[in-house]
Amino acid sequence: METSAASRAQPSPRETLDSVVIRFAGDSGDGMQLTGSQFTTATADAGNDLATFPDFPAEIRAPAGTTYGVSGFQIHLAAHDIRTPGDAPDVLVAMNPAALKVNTKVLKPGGLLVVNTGAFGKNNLAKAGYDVNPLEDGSLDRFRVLALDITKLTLQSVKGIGLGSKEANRCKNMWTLGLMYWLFGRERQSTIEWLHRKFAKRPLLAQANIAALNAGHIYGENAELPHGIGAYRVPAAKLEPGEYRNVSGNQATAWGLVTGARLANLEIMYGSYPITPASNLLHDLSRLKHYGVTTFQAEDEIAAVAAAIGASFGGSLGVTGTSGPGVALKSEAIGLAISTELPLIVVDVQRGGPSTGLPTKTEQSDLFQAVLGRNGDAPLVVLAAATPGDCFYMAVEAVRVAVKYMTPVMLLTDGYLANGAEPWKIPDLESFTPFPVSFRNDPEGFHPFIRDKETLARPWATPGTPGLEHRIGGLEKQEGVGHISYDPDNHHMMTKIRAAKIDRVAKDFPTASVDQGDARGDMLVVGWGSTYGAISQSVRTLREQGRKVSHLHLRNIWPLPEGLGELLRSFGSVLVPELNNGQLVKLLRSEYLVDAESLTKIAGQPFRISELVEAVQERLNRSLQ
Amino acid sequence: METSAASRAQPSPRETLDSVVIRFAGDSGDGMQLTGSQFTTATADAGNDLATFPDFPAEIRAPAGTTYGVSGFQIHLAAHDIRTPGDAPDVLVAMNPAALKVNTKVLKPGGLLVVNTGAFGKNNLAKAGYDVNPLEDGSLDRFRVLALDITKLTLQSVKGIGLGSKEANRCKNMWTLGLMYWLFGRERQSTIEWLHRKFAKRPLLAQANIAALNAGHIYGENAELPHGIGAYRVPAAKLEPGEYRNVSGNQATAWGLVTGARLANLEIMYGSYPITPASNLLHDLSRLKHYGVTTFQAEDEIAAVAAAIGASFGGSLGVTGTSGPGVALKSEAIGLAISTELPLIVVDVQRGGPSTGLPTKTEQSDLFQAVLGRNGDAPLVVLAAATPGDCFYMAVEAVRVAVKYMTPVMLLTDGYLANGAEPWKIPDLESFTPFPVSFRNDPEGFHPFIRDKETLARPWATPGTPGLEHRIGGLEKQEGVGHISYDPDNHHMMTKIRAAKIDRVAKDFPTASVDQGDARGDMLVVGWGSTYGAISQSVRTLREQGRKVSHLHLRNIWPLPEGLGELLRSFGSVLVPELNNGQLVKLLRSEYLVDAESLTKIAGQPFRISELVEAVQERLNRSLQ
Amino acid sequence: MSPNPPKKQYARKDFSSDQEVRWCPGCGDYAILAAVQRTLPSLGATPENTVFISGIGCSSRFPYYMNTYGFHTIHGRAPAVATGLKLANPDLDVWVITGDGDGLSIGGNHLLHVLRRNVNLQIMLFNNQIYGLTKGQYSPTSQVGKVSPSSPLGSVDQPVVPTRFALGAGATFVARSYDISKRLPEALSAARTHDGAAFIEILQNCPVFNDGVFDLITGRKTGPAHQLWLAHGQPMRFGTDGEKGLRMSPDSLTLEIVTVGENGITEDDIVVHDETNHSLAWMLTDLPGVVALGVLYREPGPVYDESVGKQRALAEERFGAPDLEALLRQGHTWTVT
Amino acid sequence: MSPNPPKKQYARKDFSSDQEVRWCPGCGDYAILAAVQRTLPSLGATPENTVFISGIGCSSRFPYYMNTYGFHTIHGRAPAVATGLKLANPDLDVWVITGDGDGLSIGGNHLLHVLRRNVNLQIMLFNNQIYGLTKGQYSPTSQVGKVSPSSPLGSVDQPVVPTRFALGAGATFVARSYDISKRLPEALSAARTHDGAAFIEILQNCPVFNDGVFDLITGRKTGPAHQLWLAHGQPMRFGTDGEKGLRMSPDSLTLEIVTVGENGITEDDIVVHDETNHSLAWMLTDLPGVVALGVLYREPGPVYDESVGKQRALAEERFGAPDLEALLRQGHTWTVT
Ligand SMILES: Cc1ncc(C[n+]2csc(CCOP(=O)(O)OP(=O)(O)O)c2C)c(N)n1
Ligand SMILES: Cc1ncc(C[n+]2csc(CCOP(=O)(O)OP(=O)(O)O)c2C)c(N)n1
Ligand code: SF4
Ligand code: SF4
Ligand SMILES: [Mg+2]
Ligand SMILES: [Mg+2]
Repeated sequence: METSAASRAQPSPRETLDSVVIRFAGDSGDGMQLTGSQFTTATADAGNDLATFPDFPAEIRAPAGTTYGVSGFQIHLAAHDIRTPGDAPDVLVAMNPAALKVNTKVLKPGGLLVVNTGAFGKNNLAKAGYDVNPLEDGSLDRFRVLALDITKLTLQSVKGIGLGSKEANRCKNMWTLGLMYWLFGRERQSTIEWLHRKFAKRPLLAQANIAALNAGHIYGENAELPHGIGAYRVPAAKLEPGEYRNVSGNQATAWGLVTGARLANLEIMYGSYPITPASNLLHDLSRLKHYGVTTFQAEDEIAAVAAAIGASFGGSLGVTGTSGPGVALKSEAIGLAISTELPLIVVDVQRGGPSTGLPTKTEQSDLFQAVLGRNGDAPLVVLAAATPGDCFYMAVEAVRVAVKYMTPVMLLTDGYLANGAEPWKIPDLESFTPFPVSFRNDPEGFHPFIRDKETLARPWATPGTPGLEHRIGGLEKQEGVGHISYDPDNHHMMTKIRAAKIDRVAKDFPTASVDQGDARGDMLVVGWGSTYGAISQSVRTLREQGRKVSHLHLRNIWPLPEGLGELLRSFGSVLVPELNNGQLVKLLRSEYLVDAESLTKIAGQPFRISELVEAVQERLNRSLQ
Repeated sequence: METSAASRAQPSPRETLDSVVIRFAGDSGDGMQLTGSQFTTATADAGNDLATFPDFPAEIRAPAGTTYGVSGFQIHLAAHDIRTPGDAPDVLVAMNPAALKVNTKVLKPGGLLVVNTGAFGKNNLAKAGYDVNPLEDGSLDRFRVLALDITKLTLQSVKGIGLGSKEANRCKNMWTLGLMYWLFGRERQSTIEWLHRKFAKRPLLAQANIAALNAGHIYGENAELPHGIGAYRVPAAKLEPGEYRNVSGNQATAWGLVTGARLANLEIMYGSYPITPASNLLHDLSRLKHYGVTTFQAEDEIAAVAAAIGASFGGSLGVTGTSGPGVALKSEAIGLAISTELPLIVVDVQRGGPSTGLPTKTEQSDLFQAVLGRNGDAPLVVLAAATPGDCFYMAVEAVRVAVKYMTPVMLLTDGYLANGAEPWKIPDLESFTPFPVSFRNDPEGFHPFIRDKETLARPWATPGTPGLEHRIGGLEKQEGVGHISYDPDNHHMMTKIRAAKIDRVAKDFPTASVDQGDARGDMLVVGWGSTYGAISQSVRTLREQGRKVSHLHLRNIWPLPEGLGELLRSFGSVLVPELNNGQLVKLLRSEYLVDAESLTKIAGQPFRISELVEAVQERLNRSLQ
Repeated sequence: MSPNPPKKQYARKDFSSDQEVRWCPGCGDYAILAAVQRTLPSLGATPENTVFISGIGCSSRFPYYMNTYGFHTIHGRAPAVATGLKLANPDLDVWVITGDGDGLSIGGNHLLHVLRRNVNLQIMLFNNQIYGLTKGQYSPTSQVGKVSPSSPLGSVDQPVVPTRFALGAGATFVARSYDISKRLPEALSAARTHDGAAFIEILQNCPVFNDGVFDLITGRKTGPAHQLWLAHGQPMRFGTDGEKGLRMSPDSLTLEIVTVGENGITEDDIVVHDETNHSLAWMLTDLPGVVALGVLYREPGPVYDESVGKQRALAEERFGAPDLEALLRQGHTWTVT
Repeated sequence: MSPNPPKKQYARKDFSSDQEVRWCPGCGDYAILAAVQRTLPSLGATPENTVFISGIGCSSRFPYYMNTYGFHTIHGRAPAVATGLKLANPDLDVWVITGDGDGLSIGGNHLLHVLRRNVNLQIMLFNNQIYGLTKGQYSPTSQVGKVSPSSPLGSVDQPVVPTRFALGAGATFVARSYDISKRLPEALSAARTHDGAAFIEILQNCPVFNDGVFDLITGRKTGPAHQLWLAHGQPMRFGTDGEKGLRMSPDSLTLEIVTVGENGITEDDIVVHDETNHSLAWMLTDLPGVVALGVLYREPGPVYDESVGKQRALAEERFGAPDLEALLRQGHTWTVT
């Protein structure tokens, strides 16, 4: 924990911390995700800046007590603004041996370890692969251990309410939450209200969970905590004033699509086939039917995108969401949308590949597929969101570009953004300028491929409009009239026009500029997508160390923003950290002939700030020698 | 026609030509493809070097007499070695107005035009879009026109044999062929034998066609040909001695696969779904069952590649062939083969894109898709054939690499190679070193992902082998044992290993070297695939003009051959002509940071030599200023 | 108001586009095209509200020749594209044109699901038992033994029976006709008036790659003896003089061909067609010696696009008017000052 | 000779892999796995010649738990992968494991074609009427109205009936059973002994996302009244005391539930099961009030992989031994000296 100089003087009553990283870990059945999100809410109410990262097991319900059944939730809260869920936790709550086993390697030396001894029976120890009880063999000496029989304490706290032992046992997480609330001085109120809502139909459960919550809190107040373990306070951060909420990337994407469609004055037809980690998009949108959203759970990804294309032909905004393997299946149909020049949005919530890969882990390895993965010369627009909240803005932008240029747009997010939540300043919807679509309805001189001079977009003429009857398809079309054309020169021209139309979108994007630091220096760190937080935090650290390092984060992957080449050349070196084996870096090298270096991490996990800081330092030092 | 200095002196009896380009054009029903291939055979027998290019209508059977129903066949024959079917024809045979309409723009001024006036009735003229008969309005004055009523002459020639008028009429093409044989001094014998074989069951037809053939020939001998039109001779070319045949790219690919499988001591399971221009591969292989080939016409491309993967799992060589749209559909499954590290060959006979595009036209626009078009970091080997005959060698190479490294290999050809035929020196099969596969059968210490130190290939252990029972799949695997692994570091390592295995293949390829010219100079022209002939011919021309230009042709697209970077840097400039909007050029730029320039032609047609020569001259002159 | 108000009465030419028809001479597709162009006006269709959506194949060139809205999509995906279009605009009159390869080979899955969902479309499957556009390979409906470029020794694949597949998929309307049949328009109008997915198999001759496979059925001479025209509520009679009929043998549950008047068989022995009888339709899909034509099965069920619409309406009335501001604030929010 | 010669007699453990089974506690998949591991030895199967090929889904994790060869492929494609494997090595005993989503949603087309081709495989479709692995969205077999994360107001899709789909596809063997049934092994061995594609629908409970959908059928108390166990040549009797049976009403061609002994109904009125009767099987796919279990249809037909093999043999005898030199010289060649 970063202890602020100020507070170091006198430890009690509450030691002040600038920031702390806490991880709740337990069995899938222990309700760690709920515990985490409740702690998040209370922390938000306390005015801290925060970032969270849930970490589910790959199996739906892995057998209890196993290491691969461990479910974790990490929260980073601070008195200043932060960008990531943090690297190594300062505090670890381990509800069973498996949770301890999986997480001890990451807990900081000297970190606080809260364990439920009640779950450390032979059986669980064995399942976790412990021969001897780690609480007894001194292997945890490097931590400050708070070992409590939370199970027993919980059962006592709910005794008399008349729950079955199974249900009583389930209150463990609330007891623990109560204790953590006391340790970090959070308010219980919001959780108590939430419990009343959640168990409105089962008041006994509400009562019991609240009793456990309070019991845990009281335990903290009264119990003699071992030396070195006290209560803490993390002062409120100075955040931009405004109304805030927590938002996950998928939620933000769904809301951004709906907002974009509203600005375009269109309805949405979302065609999708469930796939981790994109399924929530389908779930969220299926609850927004009254916002002009139709969701279609298709038989497969091909049908999903095909239906979206059919809907766009019909005058709705066709959207399809999936993950890498689904995009692969859609690629032929995406080519049809490119050839027929219909608006279409493809959301790719990236996950670990190749093939089925690591479905529940995050990765950025679909960039090549997004930009180049189709038969023929088939250019489209590719955008990438940088944070969970940014998914909202990028989704709106995707809609704007798709309808203005009559083109498919691929929006890249990933599992980390999709599931990770961050406090998000609710945007002022008034501040968005609407971009209502005007469908063609005048038959006078109409041809389906006569283009707008400025955007090169063709007219959007939808079935049902008298006098505009026309046919489109995937065969090459004669520029203008749009009839099938086998003419060699026409094909050459059309290919160039399709490319030119996409290039032109760059003029519609903000020109390239650094997100942090100066426009020239020793090193430019170029990132895209979910690495934003880690890169910006580490560049900040590096600059505090006096390094001439800047951070540029690309939201427009294709076409690349104007002025990017000059910027890259204004730095001694360019480093491109990616959660893949080096993809954006190849585009930058080929476009600008700059010797950009790749930094890869393909571990299904975000970069740690320390990793990035060290990587940059090491390179800068090298270049100094 | 290039008239050799020697022969210019006295025109008759036969004027000697170094080379001539002839195009036969007529209605789909006129049998122009047969006529062309017969002329090709006779020309091969005459010892000329030659190259041919058929040019079918997009429709199966377009209505007779229409311009889009015109079928053409171009042959380039010479007394020296040549590489392309030639640019503009010197001689055009037009069997009807539509054929004339479509081809007059390409015929060289002063060229010889043979027209069948019998087909120039009102009706046909109208269908071809002629208001006035071009034979009468002087619009053809720039050509040497030989206008004959071939229809009438043919009917006379077969009178008495007792054919129906329809069948008699069908002999037109043989009459014309006879005349062309006389004009260019070819022997009729091989065609006569062929007619006997073809119509073995219908002797009357054989007799009639032969009569027509002879009549055409006799007509040439006796008739008073208009001034300026005489007989020619094209002396034999000095070709490498050996046994030759004509071969098309698809044929050569099929034979190469069979030969490769034989060298690997494997059977082939070819799974495919028909698609132009790849269907012939399926057709050819389905006739080779007795060569250990099983063909499976699947329900779609996904099933085709999936079946091929299943067959490879079972110990056969799984092969699948298709064109661009099919590759798009296969991309998810190709990822599975990459992840499970099974041998697989994917043949992509490229055609015009995007989407359905121009199915019957050639293009090179699937290179990006081949190298980068999959979800996740999914590297494989990509090879490209340079000529129809080269398809044989590249197919053998594809088999060798796939089984040695346990990896999918993508073999790129295109519609031009697939259908174009060239004289091909039949290879000496003894000269190929066999590479028999040794399947794993020793259970001792077996694990499915323990790798060969040198190649990084995993063992090939097939169902049916006692003691080697194991499971594979698309989820990430633990290096060595191959169990499902969600371990972050393992995934990072496996991703790096998959990439390293493919990179390593480069050591197994010949290092980069120029195909023509010096290893340094003013400009290196880098090509790949079917542009070989055009580039090499034009570079030869340029070098004859004293230009310091060299030609390098890539057969190994991924990984790129070693030493390529140095070579590129040894030239003042690098030009990359491609039949796409610039794809290989981007790979070269990003890999080697050389400012390679792109020259694109996306017209569904091969480069003309003159185009390339001018493009290079223009650039070199520019750089001189 | 729109510049050219929809005409009261349309004629065939109003449905014919200016594009030159490019099928092979003698192709059965010409007759089907003519039938559709002739029939649509009589059904009160309008060019602007009619859409033809096809995949890839000779048959799938169809939309180019109709002066309506049209979409020549990609191979096998037309049913999915059409589903999306109907969800975007249920008022359109949407026809799917597909072939035995497009609809039953690469597109089989989409056909299955569009039929089970019962999307309100007309689906015309041109069955020529061959891949025409790719020059004659055998198709999933080709008979065993079919010699083709990809089956030089004859196909060994068991063919799929399109109408049987459709019933198995849960189709609510299944009909069969053939390219040059005078009665094709009947089938078209029956399909159009059906609420839900109407599947019509149309036997179509491909003179170039599969000439005459249906001659026995469609031939002027042989036809009457091989065509059983179904009429709801009518006994199943056929034959040159209508002398033949189908009798049910209840134990073997099969329909056998009998001759009325011969060995004691009377009109009463002949099965009466009931379009709503699922099991009867199943037996009619593949009869020995005779082909059932007309409507095999028709039993309206819930229509997908309607149900989706109803559910949206329900959501609107249950959750009220859309309010983006509220949406972004649902759940827990807090204010930083 | 191979280091460990195949054992004479195998036991259940020989078919169990060392991998920890990772389905949710209480998942019906456990029972199916146990049944397969118990049954295979008794059928004379050997681990080395047995292959399990699956797609993606909870059910598709199955191969990892079998100590045989196994391939966990990609979503929906297992039937195609299995077809290729059988073509490469027809001697293998290949089982396809799929789910209602894997086999009938994304994989419907491959299932159609593997069934119509009649490839010699056993296909076990685990039908839990839900997408388990992706956390509970409704599937193509979910009942209308199913509330799920992707259908908050209830699904409006008409479900497909797997056995009906299979018959429509031309399947030669169609059976139905359920996860915890004692008689599941019967179905497995019947499937294995069938030459050709044997399709088994296995009703499977997903306690986490679709708990109890089959309780009425599989429940100890309610079961007997809702399970009709079919036996070839036996009357279709069921019920707690076998008092009920199915009677055919010939005109409506439907099977109605009757009680033997009540109002004059005798054993003779009860339909006798005939596995080879296609129309009867069709009626049995979806009965009101009772579920037909066991073998609905079994009628061997030409087997795809065998026919392919025969044709290759034919080619070999007709065209003789392979001769690459000759192949490269077929047609016209010439010599340059
Ligand atoms: C993805 C893809 N695969 C294959 C093809 C090639 N292809 C075009 S049409 C066709 C089959 C056509 O048969 P059918 O649907 O029966 O139509 P028909 O031509 O007989 O009318 C095939 C295989 C394609 N265009 N796209
Ligand atoms: C191409 C692709 N699309 C989607 C998915 C996500 N996915 C995995 S399993 C599954 C459905 C599983 O349902 P089912 O086949 O019924 O199996 P169950 O889990 O119910 O046993 C889906 C949609 C995927 N893995 N790959
Ligand atoms: S190939 Fe056959 S189906 Fe296609 S257009 Fe020609 S005749 Fe018709
Ligand atoms: S989610 Fe359902 S089907 Fe999947 S393992 Fe769990 S209980 Fe079984
Ligand atoms: Mg067809
Ligand atoms: Mg399921």
